[in-house]
Amino acid sequence: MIIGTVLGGFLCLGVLGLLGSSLAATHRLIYAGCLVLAATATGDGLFHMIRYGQEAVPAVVLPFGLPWLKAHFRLDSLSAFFLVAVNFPAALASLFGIAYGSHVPEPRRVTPLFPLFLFAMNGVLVADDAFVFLVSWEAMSLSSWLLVLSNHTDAAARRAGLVYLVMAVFGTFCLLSAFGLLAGPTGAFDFAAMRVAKLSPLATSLVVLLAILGTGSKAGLVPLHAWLPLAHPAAPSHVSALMSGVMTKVAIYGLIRLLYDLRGAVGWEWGFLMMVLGAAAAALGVLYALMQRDLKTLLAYSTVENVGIIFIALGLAIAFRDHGEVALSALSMVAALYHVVNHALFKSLLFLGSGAVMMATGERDLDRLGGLLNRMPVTGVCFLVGACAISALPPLNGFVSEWLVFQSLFKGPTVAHWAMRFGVPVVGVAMALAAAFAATCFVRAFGVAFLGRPRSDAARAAREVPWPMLAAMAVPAVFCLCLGVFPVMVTTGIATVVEPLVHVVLPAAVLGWPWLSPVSLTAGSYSATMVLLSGAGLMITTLLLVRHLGTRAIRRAPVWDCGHQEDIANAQYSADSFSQPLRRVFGQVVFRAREEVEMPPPGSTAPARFTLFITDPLWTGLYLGLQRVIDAIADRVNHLQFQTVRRYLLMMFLTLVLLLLVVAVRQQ
Amino acid sequence: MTGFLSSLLPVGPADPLFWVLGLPLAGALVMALLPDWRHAAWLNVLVSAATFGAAACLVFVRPVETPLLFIDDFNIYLVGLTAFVGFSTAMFSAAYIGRESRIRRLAPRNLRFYHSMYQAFLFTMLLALTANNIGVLWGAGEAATLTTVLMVSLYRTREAIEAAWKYFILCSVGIGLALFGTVLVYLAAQPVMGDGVAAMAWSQMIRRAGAFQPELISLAFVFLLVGYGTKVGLAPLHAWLPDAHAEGPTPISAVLSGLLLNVALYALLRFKMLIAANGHALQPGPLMIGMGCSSIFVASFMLYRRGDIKRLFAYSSIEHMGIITFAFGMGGALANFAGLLHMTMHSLVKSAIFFAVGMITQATGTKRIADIRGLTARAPLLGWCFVVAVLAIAGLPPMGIFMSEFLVISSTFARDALLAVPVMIGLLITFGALIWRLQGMAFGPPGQWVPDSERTHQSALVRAVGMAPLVIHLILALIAGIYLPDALVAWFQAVGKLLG
Amino acid sequence: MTSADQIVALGHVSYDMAHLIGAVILMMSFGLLYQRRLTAVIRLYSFQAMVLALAAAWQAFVQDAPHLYASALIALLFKGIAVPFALNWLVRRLGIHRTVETALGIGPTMIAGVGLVALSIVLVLPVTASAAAMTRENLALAMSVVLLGLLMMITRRNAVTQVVGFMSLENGLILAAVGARGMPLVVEISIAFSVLVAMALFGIFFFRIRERFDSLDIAYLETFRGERR
Amino acid sequence: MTAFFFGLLHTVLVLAVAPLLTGLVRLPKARLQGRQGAPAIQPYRDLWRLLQKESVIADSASWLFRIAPYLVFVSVWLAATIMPTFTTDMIMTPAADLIALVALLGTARFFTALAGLDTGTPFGGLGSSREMFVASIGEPAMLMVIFSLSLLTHTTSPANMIAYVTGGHIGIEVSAGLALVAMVMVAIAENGRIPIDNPATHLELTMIHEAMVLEYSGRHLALMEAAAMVRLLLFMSIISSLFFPWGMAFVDDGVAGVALGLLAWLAKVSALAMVLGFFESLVAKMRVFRIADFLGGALLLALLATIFLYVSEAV
Repeated sequence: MIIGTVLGGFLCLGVLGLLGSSLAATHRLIYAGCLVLAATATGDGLFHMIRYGQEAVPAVVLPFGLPWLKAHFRLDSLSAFFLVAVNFPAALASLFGIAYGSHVPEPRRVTPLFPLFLFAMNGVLVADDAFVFLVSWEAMSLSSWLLVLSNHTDAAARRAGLVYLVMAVFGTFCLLSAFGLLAGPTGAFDFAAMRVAKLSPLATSLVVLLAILGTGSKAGLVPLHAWLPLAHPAAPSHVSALMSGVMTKVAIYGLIRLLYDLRGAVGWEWGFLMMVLGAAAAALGVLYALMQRDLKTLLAYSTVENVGIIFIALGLAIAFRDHGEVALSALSMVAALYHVVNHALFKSLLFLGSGAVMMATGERDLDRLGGLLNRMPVTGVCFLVGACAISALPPLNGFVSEWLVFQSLFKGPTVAHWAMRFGVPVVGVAMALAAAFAATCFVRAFGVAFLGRPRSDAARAAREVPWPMLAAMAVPAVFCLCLGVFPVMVTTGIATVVEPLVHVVLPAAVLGWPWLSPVSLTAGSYSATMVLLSGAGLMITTLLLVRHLGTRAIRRAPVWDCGHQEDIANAQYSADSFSQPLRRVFGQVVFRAREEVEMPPPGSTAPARFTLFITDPLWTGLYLGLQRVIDAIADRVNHLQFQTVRRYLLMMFLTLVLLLLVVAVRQQ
Repeated sequence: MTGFLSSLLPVGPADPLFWVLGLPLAGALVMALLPDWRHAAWLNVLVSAATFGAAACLVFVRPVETPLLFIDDFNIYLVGLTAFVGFSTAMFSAAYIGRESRIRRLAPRNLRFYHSMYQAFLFTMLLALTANNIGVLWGAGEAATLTTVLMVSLYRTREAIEAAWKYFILCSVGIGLALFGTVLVYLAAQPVMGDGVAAMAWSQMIRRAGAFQPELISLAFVFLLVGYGTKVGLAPLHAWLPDAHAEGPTPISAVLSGLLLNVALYALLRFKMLIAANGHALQPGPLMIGMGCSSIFVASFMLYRRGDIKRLFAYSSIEHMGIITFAFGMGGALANFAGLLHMTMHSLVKSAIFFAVGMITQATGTKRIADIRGLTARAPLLGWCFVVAVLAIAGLPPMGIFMSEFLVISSTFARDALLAVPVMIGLLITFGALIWRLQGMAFGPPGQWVPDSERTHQSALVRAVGMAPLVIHLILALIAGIYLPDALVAWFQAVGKLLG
Repeated sequence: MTSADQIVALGHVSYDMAHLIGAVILMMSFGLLYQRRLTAVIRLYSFQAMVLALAAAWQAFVQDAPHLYASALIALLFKGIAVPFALNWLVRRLGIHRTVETALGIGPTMIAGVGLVALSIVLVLPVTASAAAMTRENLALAMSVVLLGLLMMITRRNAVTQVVGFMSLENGLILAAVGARGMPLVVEISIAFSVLVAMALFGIFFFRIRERFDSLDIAYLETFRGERR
Repeated sequence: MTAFFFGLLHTVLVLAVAPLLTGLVRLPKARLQGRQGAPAIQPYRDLWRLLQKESVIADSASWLFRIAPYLVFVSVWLAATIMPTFTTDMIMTPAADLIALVALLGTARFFTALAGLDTGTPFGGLGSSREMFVASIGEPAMLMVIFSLSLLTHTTSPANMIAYVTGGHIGIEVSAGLALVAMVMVAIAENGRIPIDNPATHLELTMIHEAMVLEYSGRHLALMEAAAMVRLLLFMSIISSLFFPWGMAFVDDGVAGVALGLLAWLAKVSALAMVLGFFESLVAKMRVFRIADFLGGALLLALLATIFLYVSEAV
């Protein structure tokens, strides 16, 4: 089994990194190895999807793990699909790392853990019993936690690590209990047994709730997202790319595995809940992103948004399935998985781009960048493609998946229940807002970072990054275009993955090339290929027209700017000023955003200062609130440490008497 | 010597048990007389190693059971574990004590005393584990208390003396209650088993426990729970534990957490088996679950306010004892297995942590957590071992404790979700505290450090001997998390059945 | 009167005698709770120890178990004579206050004590006499003595009285042990406990505990309780 | 075959008619302001003149600044070709539905805004910031309009919608009315008409769209202007075809029907242009931050439109 050897390889690389990380060459070697292995795994996944289709490779049992259970591994089409979605970006990140890996603050804290991180993620995908699944799951959190702590001298990174690991373990506990319920008191922890397990309705609901909590906390679903914007940016960029673009997908995989494979029938209410949570995540996530000045934090928040979109689609799938609309259910699953692939692609592309920017300028703050497009053309173009894709602009891939999600969302009211009928439009509003905000957010990100005039010397002195990094960004950019232009192939591919989950395959006729018309021929269709072709045609026409009707003369001149002509780069619109209108409208409500302008008295030469305060209500309310409670209790309990021996004896005495009373009462 | 020992011990030299018990006893006597403490330190290592060897033989030749001593599936691996941890701790203490004496914290007289007491302590532990007679079990427990009290007060500082005193008083009362429980058990057994030793031999009682008077053993169990529970350190009986751990020499903290608590719990479980075999008596489950939960919660909140690194991990021991008690309280094949596994893993990992803590405190010259920073940057090997150990104790895979916690929580949740929730909350709170402290100590810019000139210049060999136990323990815990030998699994499952 | 009747009668007599002695010991525990003066407490304790010795001897005679005479002897010599002597010496040597500081008033303490006795009686009621190696009454008495000892430890601030409380608790244990028909190891147990007691006394002397043994030093109490706050 | 021909015709026509329409809008405004006003063909002259001029490009601008106008113009034009105007029998109609149309307009806006930021001038940034702000609420509103229409007609493709509406499947619907109002509001915002924005202004601080294209000149400016004109036409055709589809030709109608549809379309859009002109001279421009309320209103109306469907269904 190829994937097995790949896993072994990752492990060996990790050990090699632990041993030989003192040599500079080792780092490059390890990243190269990761590249090869990840590429192999991608190939294996693709091959499996094409060759086997639905039927799974029989489970492999290895003699470790729980003694009476052993470790089960299995590769079915779902795992194979996620193998591709995980390992392709992983390969890119490794390629990026070959050049970037030695530029992180302390490479020795990063390189050995990188392959282990990949190992853990792949382990989750091929696990076929709860123990292996959770061990890999935890290993994933653990390795990424250490990666977040790789620049451990930064207090913010340490705080991020703490929040991250605690949240991760919270999620693990939720999954643990869910699996416990599925396995039953006898402890049948292998998935095969869980599929046939009989559960009471209450238990089923508990499993679903715990699964949503557990995987949601990993995927960054609001309100469990608080760790994500802290942790993802703290890691080195090629790791952030994996955490944001890939690890969240592993969480999605866990959810699908639990709710669609292990639990066949789930009530539509849960679908509705997921939909609403997803909508909240989508809208809030991108709003947060709009307010950020730190490029990587911005990207992390936009991950929250995209996870929200995926959750919307998954929730719809559940609701449809519960109401017997299997075709629509399949459609929304396809939409969800399509978005999984897309987000994995462009989010890793964007994070790698931010890494390139950091390497070139050492800056993450948008307001200290600017004008990079001229100095870093390739990075700029790739980043632009990524920005367009994530803003769902045709003909790129982001649009296709969002189009599919919208299509299935517009069919939501076919589920004849008032909650769905009135809920779906609201969710629609949220998602539409999210889409529009995303465009604004990335106009802001790209425009401020790459266009205009440089806002700092670092930005002024930026140089293009070495070729492996460029290649690592160019490849996904190309794929963003391909997946956007030939969507039908992708959807047919995904349909085979979805079929065993919803027991219906999208009819091929409806998906006939090149028209992507999922529901029915009349219900609305999209043909990226034709759009692109006619667009190209119109472009040529335009060029010819302009060429023949007009001159081609061009003069370079100082910027006009209505004659103002100030040259200070800081007179440009900054990131904060760009988001000011939206901040005025939404920020003050959602984030209690406060702006303070202090003007120097007339005549003084002191500069005027503008300071912006943004608070995350969920963070201050939920998390800090929890912390306060724990502190209060800890203070109370702490008194126990400072008693006299007599008091301690008293405690013993009371315990004894209490227990004796219990016995006395029981024996009467 | 052999003759002298055989006069003391109820088994013959042909029996490995004879050596398991005899070697430490003889070692205690010899080291009390040995003039130079350096020789004592190494002799300590040798004797412990030999004891471990003898204990290992038990796996192959299982001695015939006598009314006083016996070996069964339950105590065989605990004997092995105790002998092993005793051995590795002896290695660690050889290096540790060396440094301590160089910086004049310990006088040679104390050191001689220390080594002798160390062996005596091991002897009492092993005796308690192999005891068939519940009276002997009790006596060994008391003797263990006395020896450890003496070692806790070794530094003669006011803190040490107060800690020792607190320990002595609380545990003496606990022992008294335990004795009363033991007498009650005898009272219940005597009419069935007839007079004399037979009515105190566990292995014979368990066969006919069904006929015992249920009320009596229920009553007995309460006294035993409070009595031995005090030594286990279950909240609210835990008060002695943190101070005794914190103020004694670090090797003693290691064996306290790693061995003594286990032995006390072992004693409690023996009686739980009796009750389980009886069937009509009150269910010990709820009582143990209650005390387990209270321990978990008290410990988890205490962790947030600890400024002293040794107390921090002492409280984490309380928490883990709580988890184990909870698991046995739940009962059932999975939970019992988990409890037994957790006992083993905890004693391995927690002693490893105390090894690390000992080296850290000696290297930084402080016990205050706030002053310990950036270990991974300053001393990579030690620092990362510490990180791994703490992660293991916090219950993260691939270490063994994850497996046991996995089994406890999942099985509990499947049977009674409401019981699992508080445990999970407690574990989460504990986890937060541990990771918070760990990050502060292991990461960030390096903190204060005793310059090597002031630190003792030990030979590489001694340093290695001091470091080896830590690494070995962690490797064992790692392996156990991934693969458990079949023999161990068989023992666990057999014991689990008896525990009901 | 047939021999069987004699045995039965003897049995009755023996039980009644044992109960009588046990009751006396219990009374003395109450006395200990009631006493306000240190010397009197010590004297009462020595009486209790002597009565315990008597109980042990009686059991030795009834069960004709000679080894119990040994524990009777230990109780008499060590606890009845040596320990009180040592305590008095300590009191003089360390200049300990002669009056007993109580954490809980005498009255409430007595009430609590009665409650404990009631509790132990309730607890042993369901025990059917035939199923135990000891009569319910004896068991109840012993348990009450144990609990009263513990009560004394937690309601007295004075170090010596607390030690006395511990020792009377232990008297209850020995009472139970000797009362148990044919229980082995009783002697060893009493020896073990004597060691504990000796260590306690030694500790008081060694650590110079004048007032209360929940701290070694009043002034120190504030600054140190396990960990700096 | 006819589909291809009509599609081509439509594509050309859109480009040809758009400037005229902009001219038509200006007529009533001039009249109401008491001016003679420029003839309706003036926009053609403007475009021609701009094409002849050389293009001055700020030296701080990147290459994106130069290709943006082409991308913008093409995507708007492409969007326009999707929307059936005089007949639904056009090759491009199945290629994309209304969602794609919105996205194409979004693309145009995306690059316009980037171009505004590229020169690094305060006004450019101001323009793109406000443009994206307007769009962030306008685009969702339009999507919701489409949502409600698709719920009404079970499709998102304009051609099928029109067929459904003219097929007489629905009578006078409350939700359709609400959707229309919302659509009109969105159209005003998207085209930067009064009261959202004033296409004729050159007072910098009040500009939105003009501020973005401030640095453009020559043919690039011409393309940007043309894009704006086509967009205006597009929105007018959307309103006319979706809400007043009468007179439109369908697949099987002959050339006569198409001719009729053509006339109907021209009549409808010029009428709309007149109305817009009158309307613009009646109202005053609103403050930037009031725009949120305006478009939020549109969004709510669109939402109401969907809700009302179930209400009218329930009774």
